[in-house]
Amino acid sequence: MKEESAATVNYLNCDYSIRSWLLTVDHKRIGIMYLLAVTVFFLIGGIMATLFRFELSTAAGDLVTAETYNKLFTLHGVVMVFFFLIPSVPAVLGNFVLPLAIGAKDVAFPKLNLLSWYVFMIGGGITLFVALTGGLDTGWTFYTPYSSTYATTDVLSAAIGVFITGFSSILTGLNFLVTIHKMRAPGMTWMRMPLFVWALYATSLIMVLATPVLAITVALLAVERATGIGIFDPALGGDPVLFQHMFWFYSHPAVYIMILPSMGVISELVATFCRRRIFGYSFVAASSIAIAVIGFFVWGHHLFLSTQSVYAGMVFSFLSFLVAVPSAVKTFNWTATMYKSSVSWQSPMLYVMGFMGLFLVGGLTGVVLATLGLDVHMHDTYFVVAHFHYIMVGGVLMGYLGGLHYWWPKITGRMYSEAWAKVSALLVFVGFNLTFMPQFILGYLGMPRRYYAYPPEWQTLNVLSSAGASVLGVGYLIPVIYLLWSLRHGKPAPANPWGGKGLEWTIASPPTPHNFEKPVIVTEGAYAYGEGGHGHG
Amino acid sequence: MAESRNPLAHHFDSLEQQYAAAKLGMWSFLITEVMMFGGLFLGYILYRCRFPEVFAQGSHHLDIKLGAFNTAVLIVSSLTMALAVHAAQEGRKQATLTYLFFTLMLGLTFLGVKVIEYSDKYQHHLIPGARFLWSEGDAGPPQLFYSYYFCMTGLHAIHMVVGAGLLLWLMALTARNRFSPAYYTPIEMVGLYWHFVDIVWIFLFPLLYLIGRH
Amino acid sequence: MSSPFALFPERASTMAWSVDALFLFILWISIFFTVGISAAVVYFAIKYRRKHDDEVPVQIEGHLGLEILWSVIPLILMMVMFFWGTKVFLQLVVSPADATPIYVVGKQWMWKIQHPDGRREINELHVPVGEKFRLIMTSEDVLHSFFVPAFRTKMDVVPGRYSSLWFEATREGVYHLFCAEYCGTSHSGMTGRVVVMSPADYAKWLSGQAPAGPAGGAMADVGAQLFTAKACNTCHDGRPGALGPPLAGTFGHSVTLADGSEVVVDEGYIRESILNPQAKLVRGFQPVMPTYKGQLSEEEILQLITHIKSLKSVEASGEKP
Amino acid sequence: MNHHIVPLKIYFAIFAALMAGTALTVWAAFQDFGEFNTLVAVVIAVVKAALVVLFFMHVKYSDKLIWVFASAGFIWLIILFAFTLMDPMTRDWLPVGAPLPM
Ligand code: HEA
Ligand code: HEA
Ligand code: HEC
Ligand code: CUA
Ligand SMILES: [Cu+2]
Repeated sequence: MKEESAATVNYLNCDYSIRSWLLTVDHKRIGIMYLLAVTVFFLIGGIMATLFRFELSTAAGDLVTAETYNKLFTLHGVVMVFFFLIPSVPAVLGNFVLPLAIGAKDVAFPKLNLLSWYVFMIGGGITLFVALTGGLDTGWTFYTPYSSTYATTDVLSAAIGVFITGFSSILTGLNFLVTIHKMRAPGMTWMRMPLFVWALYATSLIMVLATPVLAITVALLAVERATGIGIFDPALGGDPVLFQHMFWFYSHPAVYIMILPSMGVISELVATFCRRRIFGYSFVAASSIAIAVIGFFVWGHHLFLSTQSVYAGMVFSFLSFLVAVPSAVKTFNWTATMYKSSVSWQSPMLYVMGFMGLFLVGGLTGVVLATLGLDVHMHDTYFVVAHFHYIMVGGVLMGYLGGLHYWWPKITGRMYSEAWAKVSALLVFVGFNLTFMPQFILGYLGMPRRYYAYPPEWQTLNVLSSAGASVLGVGYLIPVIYLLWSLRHGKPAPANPWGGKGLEWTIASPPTPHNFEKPVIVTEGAYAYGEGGHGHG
Repeated sequence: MAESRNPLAHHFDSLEQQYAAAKLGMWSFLITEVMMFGGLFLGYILYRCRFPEVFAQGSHHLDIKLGAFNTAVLIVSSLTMALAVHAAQEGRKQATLTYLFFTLMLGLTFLGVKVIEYSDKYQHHLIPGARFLWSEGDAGPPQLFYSYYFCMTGLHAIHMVVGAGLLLWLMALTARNRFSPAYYTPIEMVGLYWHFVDIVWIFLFPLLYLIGRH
Repeated sequence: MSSPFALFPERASTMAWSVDALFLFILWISIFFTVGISAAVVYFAIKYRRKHDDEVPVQIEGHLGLEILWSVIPLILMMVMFFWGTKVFLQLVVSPADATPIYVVGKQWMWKIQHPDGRREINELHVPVGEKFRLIMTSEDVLHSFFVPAFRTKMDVVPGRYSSLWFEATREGVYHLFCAEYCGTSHSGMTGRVVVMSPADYAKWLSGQAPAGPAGGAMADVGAQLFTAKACNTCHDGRPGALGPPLAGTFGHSVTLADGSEVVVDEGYIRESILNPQAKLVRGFQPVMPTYKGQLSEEEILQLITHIKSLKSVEASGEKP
Repeated sequence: MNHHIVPLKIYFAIFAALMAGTALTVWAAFQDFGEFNTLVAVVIAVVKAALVVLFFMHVKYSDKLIWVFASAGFIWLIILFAFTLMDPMTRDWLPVGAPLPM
């Protein structure tokens, strides 16, 4: 397609008023509004992490008090999970790309989409309000009876904030499900869909099926907190472990809400930057669904030591291993896709390679934790902290950044500085490993998580970790700068800068308000690189 | 007949597609409702297995006649709701309005009875919390029963209130000729919702009111 | 206790090596896959690097045999992990019948340990080497978790329920005891030590012969050490908002009790406060101070009293006694 | 649009069945079926709910996708119940600790 002249009307320049943004029902604009919101939340969460990492660089607690420390990591967890990572890929990239990728004019329910953003902002606002009025010190897991009875912080408002935000997630999931079912362009069959769309479909299933349980769980917590009636209160015969079951029924599948969309992004990037249809397309697609479904049966691996029955522990451990198989399938297929392909070393591909390495470490240490005999020692130590940062920061965030770079020209119509992008990808990779690799060792040595002071012999490793966190922080700061810079000074982006095969690359960058000027008819599968040459390897 | 306003939104190709999307969306939403109430039922089941006698005693303080009456009220309202959809499908505006009105009245009746029941619990100090009084031994587990009783019926009642609002909205739209046999999607969707709320009560009634009566 | 560069904590129980062996097994498998796949990714990225812009590589659809291979091999490996892990787990959680019971109560933010013969310890657990013990644990308030890394064992401590954990120490030494389940402000202060002694030393300790501190220190100094060792300072740290009232400068002054009466702080009152703290409650404080009855010898109580007497508060120094 | 219009007869028949079901469950509550008391009540409720779903909510006349979605909700509910209750139900299979003092 031809490069569009600046005069063309696109979704960004069609109306400049604030009102036109705040009341927009255009999925692309809503995606951008999410982008702004989650970036702010990420910076808030990251600054908290930086603060408590500083605190941890000495063995004795001296920078902040224990109370403050507890509030910092709690809000770090809450903000990063509920307000950054869960909405990041689906609500930012998913919102922008999904309708384009299936040839639709918008999502099925555009007004609901906007409502979902407002719900998100209200929930986020309440949570930040809690941060300003004294904080929250329960840990992001809100375990009772500490949260319901003993905590003196504003658990009630925080629970309400999370409750409200849950609905944003539910609405997004519902919207995507219907969009994928009912809005595909003619010819876009299921087996022709890009893998990102498959991943979003699997994610949406989890959002719809799991999030309501979180909603009712925190609602009950709020009610117990506000009125003093007993729901989980052991003094009345209630069961604190019930709370944990209900919480993890959501929160384990929620970790797949985070990773699946990122895996979808990786599939897109591997295909484009290797110019290759993803090896074993149908297996990669099916594995997304498999992860979503099996992911519902493993939540008890967070309760191995909660005094859950030994039998339940064994069942949950077994199923946790099963859920690793589809992840393995994906990993191997991505690697195989690179074989005899044409690998471009552009920055999104660097993020892909970072993702692969870090996700592997994170996933494999997840398997370590799923092993009953080992979790006894590792549970609630820094080993767990390192595990989930490897997946959530090393995996999901890498995928998110990769995807953001990949679609940035489409979203903004500008190219960013490739050199800086490479520098930041490298910094993030190095800083990340420096931050979290020592934590595996600390964890195995026995350092419990959520500790603001620790025995002095662990200081060296902690200092390394804190140092890494600063490198990491710089690594994240650089993209913020050069991406903003590109808005004004970047080269105008062509319609298809990477040679991608998705429908989104067939239209102008940035797209027009209704996406497709001519009716779309799909005649071939995703990733139709190079005709001929259908060999077997 | 139908007003000039076009019910087809810009991003759909046909009314058929729009209807199918709405229906699937509504069902997805109902799934979330099932899971949300499910979380409540889960705790209820667990505690009921743990304290069967106490839960039976607790349920004996609930008025089975009022409960059965309310069940019947909701079933009738489900019927009138179904009839309202039926009338809308056939484009009979006046009948649609009448049935919606009956549904609304029945819903309000249900809520009225609930108010009577709640205030009775209040007078007998059966509201969990500091005022809770229980003469038959340890007051802990009975409080759990009443906590669940109020949370479950309370969440259900909130759904009824929302439903009543939706019915009013439908009546306003119907009166303004917004619907036709070609487009009555909102009525059908609210219908689905209303029936779902009825189903929840179909489970709540035996579980809360009818334990160990024999 | 361990060197700063250790990769493994000490192995001080019969289970420690079982856990480490399992860990090493999975670790090596993980390293194999991580290194293998990363190497493949980097190798492909270099080898098949795009040479010119309009390059079109051959298209490979997929390969069923490979898909099966790389699902089944990890699955088999993981089943080995599952069975091995479960075996170790059962050994860890099912305590042998001949283990001696020890009762543990967790509360914000201390471990209260009681031996069957009535001896109590706070945040400390003395055990002889080579004997099996079963900890029977519950909590007075929120969730806690009893964690001894050197023993590779841990178990949550839950209010309203007993949980248990067993171990047999194999090496003399002093080991970390942590609370591993987040339990509020001083979660990271809810630590202690497990002292594993030779049977002979243990017998000596049992008969109360073991010296409490460096022998021959001044009474107040020994008392000051005790004040920390017995966790008095976790509540009486003098900061606003602390659980217990500040003790500095109170000696010789009167305090108001919960029922409004006044009492002068003297030796007898302090003694009573330590052994039966609920008898006279200071106004504005919860009755949370644990009794130290049976854990402090008369000598130690005196040492504590001398220490408290020696504390001078800043404001009080100007006042008339 | 041509949607299936359910004959009024069916609506009234279902209504009658639901009312009968309500009477039945109240009657059953006063009978003693031993350990099956709860089961009887739940089965009656499930049948009533199924009638509402199939007829009042038109699932019987809807396409496959709606069937799948409607069932998914209930299947996932059962997953939630089964896998959570598995824990308390199997606590004494191999006790982690002594039983609760209650
Ligand atoms: C995006 C987030 C994410 C993801 C995807 C995962 C994925 C996995 N997680 Fe993780 N996890 C978290 C986020 C995540 N986790 C968080 C936040 C916590 C802590 C919560 C808290 O307490 O605060 C946690 C905690 C946690 C625990 C509890 C630890 C404890 O508290 O004691 C366990 C235990 O089983 C576990 C297991 C797993 C497993 C088995 C996977 C699997 O899905 C991983 C599968 C992937 C692979 C295995 C890699 C690819 C496979 C191959 C290359 C094949 C070769 C492999 C073999 C031969 C084994 N996780
Ligand atoms: C999506 C999730 C996510 C993300 C992205 C992160 C990001 C980071 N996390 Fe965190 N983390 C969690 C989710 C996440 N975390 C969760 C769920 C917990 C558990 C909470 C609980 O126990 O309840 C946790 C807990 C946790 C702990 C354990 C605390 C404890 O148990 O005591 C630690 C310790 O090191 C940590 C560190 C970090 C660091 C260094 C980063 C870094 O990646 C952050 C980097 C980002 C920035 C630094 C901001 C951007 C940069 C700038 C604004 C530039 C300026 C800054 C500098 C120059 C330094 N996190
Ligand atoms: C769990 C917290 C806690 C610990 C540990 C604790 N105390 Fe206390 N202490 C309190 C509280 C609360 C009070 C006030 C209420 C009361 O009298 O019971 C108190 C009161 C006292 C008093 C009376 C104070 C006054 O102003 O009159 C003395 C003396 C005292 N403690 C000494 C000690 C000594 C000595 C130790 C250690 C051997 C100790 N306490 C350990 C919480 C604690
Ligand atoms: Cu006790 Cu943490
Ligand atoms: Cu998990």
